Amino acid sequence: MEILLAIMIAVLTSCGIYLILRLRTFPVVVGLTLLSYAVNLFLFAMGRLTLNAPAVIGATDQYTDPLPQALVLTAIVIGFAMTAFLMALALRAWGEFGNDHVDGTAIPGSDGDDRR
Amino acid sequence: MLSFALNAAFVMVGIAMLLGSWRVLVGPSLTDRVLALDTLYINSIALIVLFGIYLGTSMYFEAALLIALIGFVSTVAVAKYLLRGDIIE
Amino acid sequence: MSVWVEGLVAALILIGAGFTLVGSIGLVRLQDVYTRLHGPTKATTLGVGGIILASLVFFTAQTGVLSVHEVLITLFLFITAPVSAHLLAKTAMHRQEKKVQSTRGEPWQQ
Amino acid sequence: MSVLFAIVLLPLIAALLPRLVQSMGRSTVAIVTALPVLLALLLLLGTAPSVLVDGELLQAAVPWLPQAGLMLAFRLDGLAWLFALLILGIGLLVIVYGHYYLEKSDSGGRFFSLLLLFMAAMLGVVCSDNLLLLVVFWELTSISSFLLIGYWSGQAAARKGARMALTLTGAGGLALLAGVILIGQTVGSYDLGTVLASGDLIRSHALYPLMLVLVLLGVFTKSAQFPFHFWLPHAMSAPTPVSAYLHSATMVKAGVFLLARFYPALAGTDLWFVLVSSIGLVTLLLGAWMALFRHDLKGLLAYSTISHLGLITLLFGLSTRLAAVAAVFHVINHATFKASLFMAAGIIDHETGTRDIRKLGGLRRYLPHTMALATVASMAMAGVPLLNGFLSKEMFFAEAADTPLYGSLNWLVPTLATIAGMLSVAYSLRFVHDVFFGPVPAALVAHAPHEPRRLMRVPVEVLVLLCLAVGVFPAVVVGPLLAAAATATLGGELPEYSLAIWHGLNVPFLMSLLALTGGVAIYVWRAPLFALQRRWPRPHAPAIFEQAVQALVAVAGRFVRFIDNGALQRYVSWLMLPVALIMLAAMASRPDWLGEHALTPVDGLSILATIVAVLAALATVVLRRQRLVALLMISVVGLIVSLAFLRLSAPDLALTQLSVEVVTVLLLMLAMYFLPSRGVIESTWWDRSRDLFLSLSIGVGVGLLALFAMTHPGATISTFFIDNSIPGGGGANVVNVILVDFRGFDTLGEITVLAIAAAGIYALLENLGLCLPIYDPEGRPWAKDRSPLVLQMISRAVLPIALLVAMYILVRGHNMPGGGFIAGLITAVALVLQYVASGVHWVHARVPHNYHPLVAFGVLLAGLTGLASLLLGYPFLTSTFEYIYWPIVGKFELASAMLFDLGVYITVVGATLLILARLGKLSVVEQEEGN
Repeated sequence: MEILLAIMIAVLTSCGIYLILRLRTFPVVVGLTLLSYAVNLFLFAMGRLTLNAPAVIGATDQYTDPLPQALVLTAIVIGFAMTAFLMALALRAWGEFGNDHVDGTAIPGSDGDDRR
Repeated sequence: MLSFALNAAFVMVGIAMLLGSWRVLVGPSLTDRVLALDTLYINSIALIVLFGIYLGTSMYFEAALLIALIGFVSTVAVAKYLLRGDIIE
Repeated sequence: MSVWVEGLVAALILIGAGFTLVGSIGLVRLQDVYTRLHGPTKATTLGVGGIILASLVFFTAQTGVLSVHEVLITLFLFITAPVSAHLLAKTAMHRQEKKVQSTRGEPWQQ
Repeated sequence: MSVLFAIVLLPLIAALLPRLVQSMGRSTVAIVTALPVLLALLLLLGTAPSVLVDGELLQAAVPWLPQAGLMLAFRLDGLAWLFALLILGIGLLVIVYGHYYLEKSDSGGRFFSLLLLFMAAMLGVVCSDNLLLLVVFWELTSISSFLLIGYWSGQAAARKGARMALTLTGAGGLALLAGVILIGQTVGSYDLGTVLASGDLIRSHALYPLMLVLVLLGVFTKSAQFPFHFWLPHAMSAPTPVSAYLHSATMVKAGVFLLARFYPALAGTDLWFVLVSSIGLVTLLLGAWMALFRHDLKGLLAYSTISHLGLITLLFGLSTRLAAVAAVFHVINHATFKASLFMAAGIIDHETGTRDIRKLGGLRRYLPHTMALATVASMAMAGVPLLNGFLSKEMFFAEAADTPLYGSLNWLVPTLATIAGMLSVAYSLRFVHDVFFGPVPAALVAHAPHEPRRLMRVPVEVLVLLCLAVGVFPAVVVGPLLAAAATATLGGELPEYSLAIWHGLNVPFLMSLLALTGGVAIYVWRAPLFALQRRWPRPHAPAIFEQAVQALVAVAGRFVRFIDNGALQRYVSWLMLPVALIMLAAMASRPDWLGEHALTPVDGLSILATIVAVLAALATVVLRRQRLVALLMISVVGLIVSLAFLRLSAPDLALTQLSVEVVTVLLLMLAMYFLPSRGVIESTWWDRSRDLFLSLSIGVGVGLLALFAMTHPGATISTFFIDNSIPGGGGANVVNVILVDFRGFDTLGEITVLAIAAAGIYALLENLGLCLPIYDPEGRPWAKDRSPLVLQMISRAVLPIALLVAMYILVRGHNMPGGGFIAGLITAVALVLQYVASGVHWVHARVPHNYHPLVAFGVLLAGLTGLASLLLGYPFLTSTFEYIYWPIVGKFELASAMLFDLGVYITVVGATLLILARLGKLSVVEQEEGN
């Protein structure tokens, strides 16, 4: 299971970073979403893996590490806030510059005409 | 008897999910992908319920319920996006 | 838990999983998006319903109290699945997705 | 000693006042500025008996950054007292003068604020008892003088002059800091007393030359010594009160103050003598020579100041004890006569509108009073007997004549000193004669200047009277002060000297006489000299400086443009590259990334799910240009991740991930509606291979790191949480108890962040005019049916079910998977479904939709829950719980943490809806406006 999770983290990280390095806002936001999946899994993995032992007292006789879970739980929600903020920023840039390039500058003749 | 049924069911649902994923990846049309994604959500519900029976705990059922809700909402939203573009108007 | 209950649960599970699988096979095998809609929306929903029923029987037998979760999930699923299917069909029609010969009618031309 | 702190900090605190009372009229501003200074001056005078008479050393210290050796430590010895008196006394006069000098249109508040800030900084420099503190105040003088020189920021000359002054004095300050740190490291303390007592240790240190040069760089830049002198004339674009204050009496004296301060620690070596005396000598001559040819009144005075500072520097460089006394004496004298001369120049400028000597003349008819004052002050500057300048110049000549150094060239210093004296007499004469005597230029007749307000002349009168008083009764007026200051400078016994006007017919007197007659002669036959000067090939220092600055800016600009070319992609790559390299290095160095920790068993479904997730992630990348497809792909990834959390015993995470998943998808679709829905290919092959390398190496690195961590045993602190979850937090779901109880403070912070993000998004999307696409990406018009009836109806049926589930999950969250975050997201999703199904108007007609207060209330509730425990005497956010019995439901446990969780819930609902509804309303607003 550890190896599977490691592969998943590796692939998600790679894809996330590759997308973050794109030039348009939308892939960057998507990449960030992928990267936050990877980061959340990574943080979660720091608590080691335990099967069928949720950290609910009384449900089982051994418990998984609850602390990384608590950290990741808030990280997921904050990650959503961050994605939303970035998206709002991208929309603002689109509204101001007429293109969705990440540099946020008006580029003559790029795809400002795409604006319908 | 039960464990055999469960294992067989796991295999079947697993194959069903694989087939659904294949449809999501391949398409060809957007509607196909959305439909396949919806199927994946429903298959996940089946999987979680099976998992609950397997472990003998009902702790995971909220997840199934939640998937039912969000599967519906996201399918509706994507469909609305394809139809109208603007999902909240 | 009696053998009968266990047998019932097992049967329901197998039936449910079978329908789920059939639905997904349909999703892959059928020819165009209109026919493909049938697989998941009918077979899979039914299959999941079967599995949930199994769970209902299982946990009710185990604890002796009616397990409410399953009822809720089933209710929810059975309410929403038709709406999803309806909307997806609408989408397919709106987008004029390709159809095979055997799919009849061209509703978007109405 | 609170008096010391009061003296330094009074002007600093008072610096805020003038701006505050700015609206209350100019006089109020001036009075508010003057009063604290007066108070500080009185406090200073109050310490005179102990400091001047008893020779006490007042000290006060408070630790600031004791680890770094920085103390807020002040001392008041004779030297500091003298300078503090100059700063406060002349400062007070300058404030009075400045009040009348400033135009009605000038911002008096800003001016006096800056002036007070500068005054405080200067006081800090002279009173510091800690080397680092001294540097802090030193830089503060540079900054405040920059602001004062650039006070008329509309003028290009003022800006340029200010920049030049800041560049030079700031750079000098850095050198000084380096020198001070070297000294501090050598001595082992930054305490001034310790440093001054360790002179021998410093002088014998191998790095002494470096220390000396660094400190001298600070001194020479500040005191405008050759070759850094050129900033001072350019600083004359400052208002005249500033010139009178900063550029004659105080700031430029900070340099020579430092020479005096470090005299016991650094002086006495050959290197000191050579460096300080030669630079002083060159500056003395150069300044005097240049002053003679200035046509600008203030320019003349500026060069004269440079010359006199050179003189003082030279005296310190001569390294005899008597020379040091003379230097201190000349500091006093120069401050008095030069400040009064600047003020007189300011009056002339004020009344005639010009400072150009060529356009002035015969002003004695219009400004008789000013003429008298300026004449006396100029005579003091020239060194005419019975005035203070004469006395110190006499001492200077005596020292110059006695200099046994420079070997066989021992005639050089006295000769050059005499020549400098002649030049000084000549330019003083020019200042008086060209301005006040001779014919009146026609332009001036029309202008008909008149004497300024009575009070504007008072400061000049006071200073000129001081010149006279010191000149006539030196021993009475200035004797004790000079003795105390010189004692503090030398750090020991004073040499024999006498403050008398007549010492008999000796060499210094002859030199004085020669200087006076020679000066008059130079002035009378100045025409050939002017002609000579015009042909003089001179390197234009400011131009060279400008060129150097421009070259530096160009190089820096090229460098910055190379790094910072505005391309986000490049920044991220630069950020990722080191990460990738570190990852690669780490992978190479640790081959044991698969540890011996037992692996958890694998099942077929997990493998299947991993394959699906990997394929979906790759498909997201490959199909990213079809944006909706990419969106569906990340949904698949999100679903698998949630299932993985479920499989790996983290039901809370699975629930959270699922609900966040759907809101993210909704959010992206809302944005996608406006954004172009198809990407274009524009990266080059090279870009993409670079990105591939970066992402692959980081991805593999992170994966291996995770594997390493998972397969090696690690210590966990969670045992505490598991053990104390029920006894301490009253909940069985440890994850939730951690969130709302053990680490409740973190959670409070996190929901605050969420609230801020939501508010930020709201603000970002305010007034955003976006065009609504009429066609979908394939060019089809949108469907006409807004919201299908079946969707509306079913969604309404779903709402109560979903809300019920949310409540259930919220309430049980303490004991079973769930909690405020998840419940909040579910509620938000259920409500957003109504938006999707029935539209904004329908929802807003039925649901209170002002989400801002909701968010605020949520954060407040969570915070207040914490405060409640504070009120009960427990630490912040301590939770309490009680079991109660509910009919039907059974035994029920109520924890105060649940109230906290309710706050979390409300915040999450509010923030999510605020964000999504805002995005959704973008199009609604557009349509309403469109119709």
